[in-house]
Amino acid sequence: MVKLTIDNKPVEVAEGTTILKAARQAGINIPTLCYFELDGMKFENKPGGCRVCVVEVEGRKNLAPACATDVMEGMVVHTHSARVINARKTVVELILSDHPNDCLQCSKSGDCELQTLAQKLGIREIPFKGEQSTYKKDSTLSVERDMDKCIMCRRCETMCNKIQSVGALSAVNRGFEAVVSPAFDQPLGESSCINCGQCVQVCPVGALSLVDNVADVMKAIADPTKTVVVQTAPAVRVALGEEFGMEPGSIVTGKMAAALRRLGFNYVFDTDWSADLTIMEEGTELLGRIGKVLAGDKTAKLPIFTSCCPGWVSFYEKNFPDMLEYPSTAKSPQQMFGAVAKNYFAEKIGVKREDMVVVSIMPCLAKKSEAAREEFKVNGNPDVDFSLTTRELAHMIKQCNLNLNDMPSEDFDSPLGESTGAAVIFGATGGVMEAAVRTAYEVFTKKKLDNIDFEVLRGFDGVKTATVDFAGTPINVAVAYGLNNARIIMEEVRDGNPRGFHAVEVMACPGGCIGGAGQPYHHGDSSIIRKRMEATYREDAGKPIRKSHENPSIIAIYKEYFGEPCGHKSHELLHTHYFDRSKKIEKE
Amino acid sequence: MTKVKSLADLKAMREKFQSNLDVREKSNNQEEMVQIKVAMATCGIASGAKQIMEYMMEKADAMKIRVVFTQTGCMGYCHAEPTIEVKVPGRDPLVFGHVDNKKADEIFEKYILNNEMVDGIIPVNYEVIDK
Amino acid sequence: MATIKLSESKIKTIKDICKSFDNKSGEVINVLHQVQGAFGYLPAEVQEVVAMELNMPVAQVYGIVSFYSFFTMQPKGEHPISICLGTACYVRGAEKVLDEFKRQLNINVGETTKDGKFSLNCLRCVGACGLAPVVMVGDKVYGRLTPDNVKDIIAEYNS
Amino acid sequence: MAKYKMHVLVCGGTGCKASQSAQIVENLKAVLTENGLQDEVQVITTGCFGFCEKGPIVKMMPDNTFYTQVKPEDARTIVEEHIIKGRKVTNLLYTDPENNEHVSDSKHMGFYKKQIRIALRNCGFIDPENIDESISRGGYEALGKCLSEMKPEDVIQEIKLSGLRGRGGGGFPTGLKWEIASKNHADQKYVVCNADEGDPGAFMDRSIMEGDPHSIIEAMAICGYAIGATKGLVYIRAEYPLAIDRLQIAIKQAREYGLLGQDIMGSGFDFDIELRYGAGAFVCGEETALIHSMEGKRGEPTFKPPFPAVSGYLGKPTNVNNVETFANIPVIITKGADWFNKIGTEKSKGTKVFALAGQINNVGLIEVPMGITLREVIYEIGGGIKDGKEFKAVQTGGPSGGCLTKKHLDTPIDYDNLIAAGSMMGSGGMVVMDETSCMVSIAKFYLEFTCEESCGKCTPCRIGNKRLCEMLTKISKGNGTMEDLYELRNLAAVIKDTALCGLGQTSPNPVLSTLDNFWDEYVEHVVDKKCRAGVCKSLMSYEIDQTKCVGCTACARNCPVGAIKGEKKMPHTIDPAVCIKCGACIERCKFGAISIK
Repeated sequence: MVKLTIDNKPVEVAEGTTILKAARQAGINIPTLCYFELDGMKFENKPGGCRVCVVEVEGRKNLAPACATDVMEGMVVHTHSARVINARKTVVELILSDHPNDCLQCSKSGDCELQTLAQKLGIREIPFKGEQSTYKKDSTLSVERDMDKCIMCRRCETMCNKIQSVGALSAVNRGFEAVVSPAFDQPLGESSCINCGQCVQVCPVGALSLVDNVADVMKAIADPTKTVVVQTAPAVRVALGEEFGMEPGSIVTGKMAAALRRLGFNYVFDTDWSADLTIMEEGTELLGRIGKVLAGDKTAKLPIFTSCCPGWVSFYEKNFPDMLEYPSTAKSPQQMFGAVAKNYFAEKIGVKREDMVVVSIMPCLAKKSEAAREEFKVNGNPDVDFSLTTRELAHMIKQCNLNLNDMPSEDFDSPLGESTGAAVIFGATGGVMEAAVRTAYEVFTKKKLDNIDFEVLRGFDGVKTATVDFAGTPINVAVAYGLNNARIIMEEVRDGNPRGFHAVEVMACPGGCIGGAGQPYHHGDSSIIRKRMEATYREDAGKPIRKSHENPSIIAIYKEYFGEPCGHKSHELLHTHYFDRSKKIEKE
Repeated sequence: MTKVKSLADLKAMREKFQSNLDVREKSNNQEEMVQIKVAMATCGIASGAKQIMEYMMEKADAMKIRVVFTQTGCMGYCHAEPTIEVKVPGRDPLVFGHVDNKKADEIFEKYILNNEMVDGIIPVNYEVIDK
Repeated sequence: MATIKLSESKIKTIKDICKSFDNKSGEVINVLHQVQGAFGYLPAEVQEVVAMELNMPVAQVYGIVSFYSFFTMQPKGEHPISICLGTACYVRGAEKVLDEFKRQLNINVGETTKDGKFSLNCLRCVGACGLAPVVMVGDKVYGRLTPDNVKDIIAEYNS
Repeated sequence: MAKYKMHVLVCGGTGCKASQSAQIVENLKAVLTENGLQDEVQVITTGCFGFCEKGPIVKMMPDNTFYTQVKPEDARTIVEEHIIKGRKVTNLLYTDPENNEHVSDSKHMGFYKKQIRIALRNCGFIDPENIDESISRGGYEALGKCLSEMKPEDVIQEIKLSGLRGRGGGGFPTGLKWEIASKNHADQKYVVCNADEGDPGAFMDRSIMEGDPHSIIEAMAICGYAIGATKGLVYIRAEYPLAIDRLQIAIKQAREYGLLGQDIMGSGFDFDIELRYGAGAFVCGEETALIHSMEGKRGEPTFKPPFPAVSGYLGKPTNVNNVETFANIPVIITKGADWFNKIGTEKSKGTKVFALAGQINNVGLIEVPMGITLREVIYEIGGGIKDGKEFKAVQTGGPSGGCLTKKHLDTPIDYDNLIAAGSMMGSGGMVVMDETSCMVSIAKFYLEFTCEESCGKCTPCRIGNKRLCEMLTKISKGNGTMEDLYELRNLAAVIKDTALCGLGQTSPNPVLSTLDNFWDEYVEHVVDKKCRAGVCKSLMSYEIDQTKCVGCTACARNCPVGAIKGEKKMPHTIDPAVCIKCGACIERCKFGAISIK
């Protein structure tokens, strides 16, 4: 242990602690800007670049960055001396001198860390006038970039490279011209970006933001010729409440359904329903492949990778074009829902495909790009018309003068609204695998599963592995979040799958969809993601039915429409195929 | 290729190469050394100045006397070629005429080592070349 | 993602260079030095191939190329003119010489003349401060220059 | 082997090579062969003699004649006159500016009198491409001594006792640095030589590598032995092709002799060296940035600690020293710490190499004992200010340093005194300025450099220096206010206090030191809208003295914008609205009729 004094307070902390953390332990909050950490998720960004967290350490010539300076025995630290405050203010003034003054229109206003900091320091004017950086605005289907606002905190770069290993973004140029950008300042859409949007989730300012589709949805609702159907993803219900001042981890399923109805959606359905459907298809596909491999069929590939996460799907299409037979061909729950809605349900209620608008509420930015994929369109009409994020839904609710807190609790509509606990846990890392095991086990062994809580598949480890005994047949499964973790497993599989995995779940975002880029900003507070996870498993535990194959509405639709999982009809509507989207060199 | 296998090896090597650099090393502190200027104009060369210079260089090496040898142009004593000027630290320069191997030996053994006079000194009535 | 087009021989050159460094991404700066040595500059397609060979994101390669002033994405003129703006040259009037080059060639720093003959660049100290101000045309060094000499230097390469 | 009676040393440093010294060598050899003297006279290309102002230099041995500004066509005269006839070629001799007398021996030249050459001991004396010449000057003996007679801790102790401090800028005690690296245990450690000399106007490291590459190799091996490293890396600027060549040759020769490689001199110690190339980033002189660059990344510095001695190249303990620091090591080992620490001042031992440049008579490379005064350097070694103008300031330490004035002329030069005076030692650039230098422009020059070279990682350097530079531009354009001057000082102080790396922290020094020492000149720019040096174009107007102008029309013909009007043989006038203040007219006027107001 190390003893030191911070602002005249004696503090004792473990060796190797930074001044920043020591101060926080002592209840002193030193402001930061570039610093970002997701505790327990191995995400750390501390380039020591912004210099906002500088403090005075007695006996040192220069001010020290609290985020990057380790404590030392007997250290005497001042976090708010005149020298520190002057330096900190000057540094923020410098940042503001190269930042547009358009807070009123900025999508990040109210959630912006720079704005908060400027307020905290009481900055009222900027003494420095000079050149401002200007860059081309750029947008993919999911992510908007306005680099004029970039403050070079490098969080996005760290996320894109270290955590996701996507490598779309890098710091480029140097000095005043330095900025984070794709290669050759090309549009992000032409880079290796997979639209996971985690760069947006960690951006402290409005430099990176989402493509806002609220107006499109409002327009569809206002159009009397359209039947607007909405589906809500599992992870939304455990996070939406935060936008309305509720405690993280609040479950707002019923209130959300009520709010959606009041917003004017004609049918309020649940993506959880199609998550159960996904388990039926994916589980059956898994058992089928295992059967084929056991029978010596060389064309069948194991392990099967989940394909629910669109960021992950783009990732392997771009990086592992030689391994496209590995992932499950099952569509994601969003797309399964869209396909069922625009075929089965439209037919059922007698609405033409073109007159139905399917809206999804997702914790995700990549879902926007997924919905726009050509293979998910019929004659140019997409199965899912608009994908909104949790944050957009919150804005929409606020825009319409509603307050989620005041909503009664209502149920989803039928028939695409009924779901099980297995579907709920899709929102957390390991959830899809657990749901699949619950079903696959019973289908494979024809026995009832006694304990359906697979604790080993839960929690925040980036990679989890387990062997499940399918009545004598050991099934090896792995769960990963963060695409760099996924990359390591893919490379391992390419090298012969030494650990003999049968099934692998991959989610791009930290902690799974609950940490998705479309969720309320967590500003680096990982306890928020933890609470969302706890809520997820709480919701599962409270459900009367917790296995997908026991969902009566799912049983009914197979009986009525699909016949059997992985059958002809389901292949037509519920399965997809993958494309080689890697970069190619062509000889001229 | 010869490898240096020890410090002794290296020192031996230095010894071996050192003579190559002698000319330069000496030039750095010529005031403290015996300087011998050999007149090497046409007449000097014709009467064997080159050979006498080489002989004296070997002699100096053999006697382990540090000598700076330089060539100069004609000193104006064409009648007495080969001529050399010898400057021993602390003494005035002397010019010797008709130098042959035997005379050279004498200059080294008697004049340079023991400051004994040797025949053949040409009276100092020449102009210093360096001016 | 996009398709990159490049001639077969160029692809081979890049691949050979990368291979000589065992395709290690840590050697990217050495690789870029050699590739630029071979082509004179580092256009986007070339960087793409380097990135692919070294198995690293092209954004990072570009991040490096755009960081170091020695690397350029612009083809240089047949006779690249580099004006030393080191302190010694600066205080001895290098800026005036630079202005004269700009005027005579009608281009700015970093540009190449329309006929591709000359390009103009600044550099910091070639270490010939005794000759300040100094200009390099290709590998040839011109020292103790005044604006009056500029015309003659250009003429030397224009004939 | 032929025994040469005479050696002709020709400077092959970059400066002299630029003035055709290679051609001189070729011509000398040709004329010698013509006269049958090829076995009598040896022509050697050496490293830099230092006296670049008077280059190319040719030195005749053993009679120690020093020829200056030799041209290729002088080769014949040198051979026929000096070598054959023994007559000195007087018009190639250095002329003492004091008394206009020819000086033939460098020892009697003011430029060399006060110098002590330790780091440069072999520069301009040996053929750097021949390891035998290095060995015959005692090369590798210090390494041999370390390996056979000293324990690693003895070596470190000797360096510590010598008081040697890093010559790259910061002045950190070298022995201490080695000790820290030696105490961090790891399976692999690295010795790195920082040869990314980037200060504009500094070229001492280049000269050492070009003139005496073996001393660097030897010192790196000694360091490797002391700290327990078997791998050495030289991070060298790609802009130094000659130095790269010579180092490569030297490394190859050392390997052939077994002085690099495995089991060096039978001691069981292994050491080898690789080269890594810089790519034009000044910030890579900072050791953490340098390490990132060697790893193939953007050369951005990281916060210290951890120091490279703990976690450096590839995360392993790494000791980084600059070229000049290494060049001192072998001498300290052979002659002993006690010999070394008698040179210099109490806290700064030994000598320092400076690149003397600017408005001074003797531009060149000098090595002087610590504690020498600026006056001695500028007037005795440097030969005073060019064209008899008045000394105004001397800038030391490059972009990290500051401008010192007349009042500092008698300050003994060492690390601490320079810092106290608001400048720093830096790597050894020393640029002398006369009254024609505007101090606002000089500060702006350095800030422009810093802005261009800033890595962009931290706010104070990325945006702060940009704003400083913009304020200086505003002032030099005559738009500055007194508030700007105060804000300039505050911002500079905050940058110094908060920037991430040593370069950022020192980057405001040129501004702060000029504000301190030339406050009046700043005020003049702001209040009187005047630039006394006549450098800031916006503050000048050109006028033709009607009484002096004879109407020769030279100015009007040379004006690029046609701003000058007047009849032939009648006094001309300048239209200030059109004039772009390029100065072309002044240079053309033979009658001194045009002046800047």
